[in-house]
Amino acid sequence: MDRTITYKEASEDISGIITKTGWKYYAVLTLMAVSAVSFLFLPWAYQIYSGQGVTGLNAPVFWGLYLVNFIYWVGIAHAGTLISAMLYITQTPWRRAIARGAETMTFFALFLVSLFIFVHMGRPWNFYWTMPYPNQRQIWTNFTSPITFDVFAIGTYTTSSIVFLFFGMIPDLASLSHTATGWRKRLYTALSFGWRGTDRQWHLQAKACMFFGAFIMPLVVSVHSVVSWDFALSVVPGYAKTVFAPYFVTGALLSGFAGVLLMLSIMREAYPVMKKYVTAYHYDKVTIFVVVLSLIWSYLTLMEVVTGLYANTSQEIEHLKYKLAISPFSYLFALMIFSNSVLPLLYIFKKLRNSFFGRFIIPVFVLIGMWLERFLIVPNSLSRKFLPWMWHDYSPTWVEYSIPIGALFFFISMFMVFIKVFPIIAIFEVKEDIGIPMRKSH
Amino acid sequence: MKYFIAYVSVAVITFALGYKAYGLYFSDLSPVQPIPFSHKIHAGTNKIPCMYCHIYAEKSRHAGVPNVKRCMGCHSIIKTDSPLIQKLASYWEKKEPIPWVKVYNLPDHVYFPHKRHVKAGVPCQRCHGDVANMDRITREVVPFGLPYGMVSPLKMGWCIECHNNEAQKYIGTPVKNGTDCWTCHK
Amino acid sequence: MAGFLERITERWKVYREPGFFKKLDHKWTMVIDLDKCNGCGACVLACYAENNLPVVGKDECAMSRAFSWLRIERYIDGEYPDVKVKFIPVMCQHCSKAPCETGCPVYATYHNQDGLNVQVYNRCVGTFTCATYCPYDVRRFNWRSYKFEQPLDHQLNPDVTVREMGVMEKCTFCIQRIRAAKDKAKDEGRTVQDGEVLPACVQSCPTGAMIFGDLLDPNSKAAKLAKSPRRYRLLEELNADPSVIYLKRVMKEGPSKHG
Amino acid sequence: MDNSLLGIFQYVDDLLAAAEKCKKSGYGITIISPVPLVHEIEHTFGESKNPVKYFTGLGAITGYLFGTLFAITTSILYVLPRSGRPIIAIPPILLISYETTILLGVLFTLMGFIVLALAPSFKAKEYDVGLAIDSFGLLVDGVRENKFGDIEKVMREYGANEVKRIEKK
Repeated sequence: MDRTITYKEASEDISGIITKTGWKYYAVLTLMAVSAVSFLFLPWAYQIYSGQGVTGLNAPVFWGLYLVNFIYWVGIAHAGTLISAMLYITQTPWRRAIARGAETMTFFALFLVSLFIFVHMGRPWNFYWTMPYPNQRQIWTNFTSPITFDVFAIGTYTTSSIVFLFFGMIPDLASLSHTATGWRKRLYTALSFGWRGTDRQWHLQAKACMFFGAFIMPLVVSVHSVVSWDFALSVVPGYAKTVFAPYFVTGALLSGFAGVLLMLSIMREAYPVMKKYVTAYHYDKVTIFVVVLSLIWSYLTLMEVVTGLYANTSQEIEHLKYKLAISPFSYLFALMIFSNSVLPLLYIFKKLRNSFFGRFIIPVFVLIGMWLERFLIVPNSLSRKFLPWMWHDYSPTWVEYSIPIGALFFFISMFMVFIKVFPIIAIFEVKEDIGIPMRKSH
Repeated sequence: MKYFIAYVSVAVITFALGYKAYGLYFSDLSPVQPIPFSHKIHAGTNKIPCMYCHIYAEKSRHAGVPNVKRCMGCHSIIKTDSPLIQKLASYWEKKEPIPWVKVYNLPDHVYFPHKRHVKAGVPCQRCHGDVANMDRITREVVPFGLPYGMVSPLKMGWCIECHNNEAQKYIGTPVKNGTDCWTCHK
Repeated sequence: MAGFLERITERWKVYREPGFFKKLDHKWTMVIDLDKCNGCGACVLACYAENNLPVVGKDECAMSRAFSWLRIERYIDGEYPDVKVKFIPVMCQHCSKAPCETGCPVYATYHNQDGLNVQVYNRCVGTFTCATYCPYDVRRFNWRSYKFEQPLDHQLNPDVTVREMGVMEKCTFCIQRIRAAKDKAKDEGRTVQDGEVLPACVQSCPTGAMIFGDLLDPNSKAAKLAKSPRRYRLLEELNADPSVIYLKRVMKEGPSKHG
Repeated sequence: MDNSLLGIFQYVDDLLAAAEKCKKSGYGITIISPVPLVHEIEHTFGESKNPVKYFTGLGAITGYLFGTLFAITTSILYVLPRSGRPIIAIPPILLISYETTILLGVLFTLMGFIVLALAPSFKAKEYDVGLAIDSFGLLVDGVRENKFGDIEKVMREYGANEVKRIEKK
C-alpha cells in the first residue's frame, strides 16, 4: 500500500467512485438491465406460465442447468465471506482493500442463489411451505431432508453475510453522510445508526467483527458441504460420494477467488482510481490462494474418480464411462482439468500474476472450469442411473441457457447499482492500511 | 422513523382487515338458492330430522340433496297454493332437478366421507352450524348483528384439531391414523 | 417431575425407533411372476384409466415424457436368431427404506401405516429431489398443465385428483381402492380380506402375473408366493427394502426356439 | 453546567499524550477518530472490557437450544415417518442446531453492538466533519466553565490544531 496517500485523498477517491458517473456507466447499466429483463425475466415468466415442460429436464434427469447454476453461485458466494471472515480473524493486512468488494459479490451471488431455487422449483409460489413456521395446517418441514438443511444453511448464510457486509459499512456510511447531499445524506445517516467513531465504538466494532468472523468461517465450510449433501445423501452413482463435502467446499473457494480476481480487475479498468488501492501486492496474495486451492481441488477430483473406480460397481463404472469417455463430456472434462488444474499453476510465475493474462484470462477459465465441474456432476450422473431402460441424455433448451445468462446480467446490473450507492472499498480500512499519522515516526 | 412505523402498521392493519373482509363478504358464504328453502321452517319448527332428506349422509361420501320427488312427497299436499311451492312443482313437472347451490365446498384434493363422520356420531351441527335457525344456509356466524366469523373454516388445521382432540368426545380415542395425509387427501 | 421425565423418555424411545410403526396395519405388497408376464401392456393402460394419467401427446412423448406410472422394460439378449426377450414391469417399489422420503423437504412423500410410500400431490412444491433420489426412476412430473378435453373428462376417476402443473406423482398401489376396501371392511366390522383389494394393473393382467396382497397376513396368496425360491427384488443391494417382489423368469439355456 | 471541550489533533501520538494527561486530571475522555485506534489506545490505557461477548455467548447458547428443541418438537408435533428413519433423527438435529447457533449468535452480537455502542449516541451531535475523514478528536467531558482555559492550554501544548467548546442544551 502506498503510504504517501493522505486520508483526505483516500476519502475523496472512494466517494468519487460513488458520485462521479459518466454516460458510459448509464449506457452499460441500461444494456445490462435490458439484457437481464429479456434473458432472465421474460423467459422465466414464460416458464412459470407454461410449466417446467419448456426445459429439457426429463425423467430421470430432473436436476439440470438450474441446479448447476444454483451450486455455482453458492460457490461464488464463498470467497467473499472467507476473505472477510477468515482473514479478519487472522488480521491479514491485504484483505482490507478487497474485502468489501468480495463481500458485495457474496451478497449478490446469494441473491442469485435464491433466484435459482425459485427458477428450479415446479411450484415456486408454494415456496413458503419449505419454511418451518407455525401454520394453520399444523404441518412442519422434514428435518431429514437435505433441502431443509439447505433452507437453514443458506438462510443463515444470507442473513450473516448481509449483517457482516452492512455492519462493516457503518463507519464508512457515517463518514460519507457528512459530505453527501440529498437522498444520499438521508440514507447514509439512517444506515450509520448514529456512528461517531468514538473509541468505545471502535473497540466494540472490532470485537463484534471478530465474533462475526469466528461464526462465519465455520459457516462457509458448512454451507457448501450442506449443498454437497443434496447429492451425497442419495444413492445415485456419481452422487453418493463421501468426498463431496470437501470437494465442493474447495471448488467453491476456487471459483470464488477467481470471481474476486476478475471482479477486481474489471473494477480497476472501469475506475482507474482503484489501481491506487488494489495493487500488484493484492494480486500476489490472492493468486497464491488460487494456486493452493487449485492443487487441493486437483487432488480431490482425482480422488472422486478413483473412489468411483475402486467401488467398481457396474453403475459407477457406467457413470465414469459416460463422464470420461463419451464425446462431448470427455472434452468438457479435459477442459475442466485444463482450466482448473493446469492454468492456475501458471500463477507461480510472478510476472504472470499482474499481467493481463493473469488478471483476466485465467480467472475466466477457472470460472468456466468450475461451472463445468458442477455440470459434469449434476445432470451427467442422472443420465446414467441404475436401470438402463431409463438412461437418458440431457439436452437443455433455450430457456435453460437463457435464464442463467440473464441472471449473470442481472448480477452485473445489481452490482453496478450497488457501487453507486455504497463504497466498494472500505474507506476506514484503507486508511488503516495507509498507517496512522504519528508525529514521531518510528 | 415515526412515520415509517405508522405507514407499516396502517398497511398491516389494512391488509389484515381486507383479508378478513374478503373471506367474509366477498367469498360467497351464503349463496342465494333457486328456491328460498328455509331450514328454519323444516328443521326448526317442524323438526324434520336431517337424514330424512339428506339420505346419503350415512351411506356415502356425499350427504346429497334430496331429489325433487322427496320434496313433492309432502308438498303435493302441503301449502300447494304458495308461489314458491308452485315453482317447485314446475321443476317436478318439467322433470328437472333443482339447481341448488353448494355451500360447503371442499377442494378437489380432499376426501371427506360423510358416512364415517355420521357413523362416528358427530352431530351435523358440529360443522354445519345451527341449521335449524337458518332461513338461508350460511357459513357466517352473526353474533351481535355483525358477521363475525365462519361456522367452519374448512381448513386443514381445523380438521386436524378435531381428529386429534375433539374426536375423543365421540369415539373415545383420537382418530386412528387420523393425521395420515391419505386419510383426507386423494 | 419424575413422572414427567419418565413419560418423556418413554416417548423418546418410541420416536427414536427406526421406522416408528412397530406394527403396520398392513404391508401391501405386489408379487410379479415374470414367467407369466408376456409384456402385453394391459397393466399400463389400466393404470392410465384408473389414475387419471394424462395422455401427453406426440411432441411430449417424443421427448420421452410419457406419463405411465407403470412401465414395461424390455431387455433383449443376444443377436438375431439367438434372441431372448425379457420383460419386467416396473412401478413404484414402495420401499420400506425409501431414498425418496428423506429428500422431500415438505413431507409430500412419506411412509404410512399400510407400509405404503405415499405421495401427497397438493403438498408437493416441485423440488425434484424425490425423483432424483429414486433409484428406480418411477416418479413422473407434471411438466405442463395437461388438459382433459371434452369428452375425455367424463372418464376421470372421481376418487383421484387431477394433478396440477409442477407436481410430482407416482404409482400409489391404487391407494383409493385400498381405502375403499378398508372403508367397506370397517362398515362390516372386519379387517380387509385377501383378494379384496385389486389395483388396476393387477385386475387387468390377462395372465395373472401380478398378485397383490398383504404380506402380514401369512395366508394371503402374495405372502405365500413371496417365499418362492425364484423371488428377488429389484436393486436389492441398495438396501431400500422394496415391497414389490419379482419371481425370476426361468429360461432354457441355449438358443430359443422361436427366434 | 458541565460542558465538553473538543480538541482536534492531526497526529495520534499527540492526541494520546493529551488524553493521558486529561485522564490523569480526572476528566472523562472520548477519542473520536476516522480509523480504529484500538491497539494504540490499549497500549496507552490498558485493555478495556468487551461486553459484546456476553451477547454473543447468550445468542449462541439460545441458538443451539432453539435449533435442537425446534427440530425435535416439530418432528413430534406432526408425526410422519419417512424412510425407516426414527422420528427424532439425531444427525439433522445436530446440523440444524449448528446453523441456528451461528444465526442467533450473529444476530445477538449485532443486537449487542447496537445496544452497547450505537444506541447511546443516537442523539449525540457530530462535532466536526474532519473527524470522519482525516483528523482526530479528543472530547473531554465534565469540564467546569472556569477550567476551560486550563484544558485548552493542555491541548494546545500537545499540538491540537483547534479547540472547540461544545455546550450542552
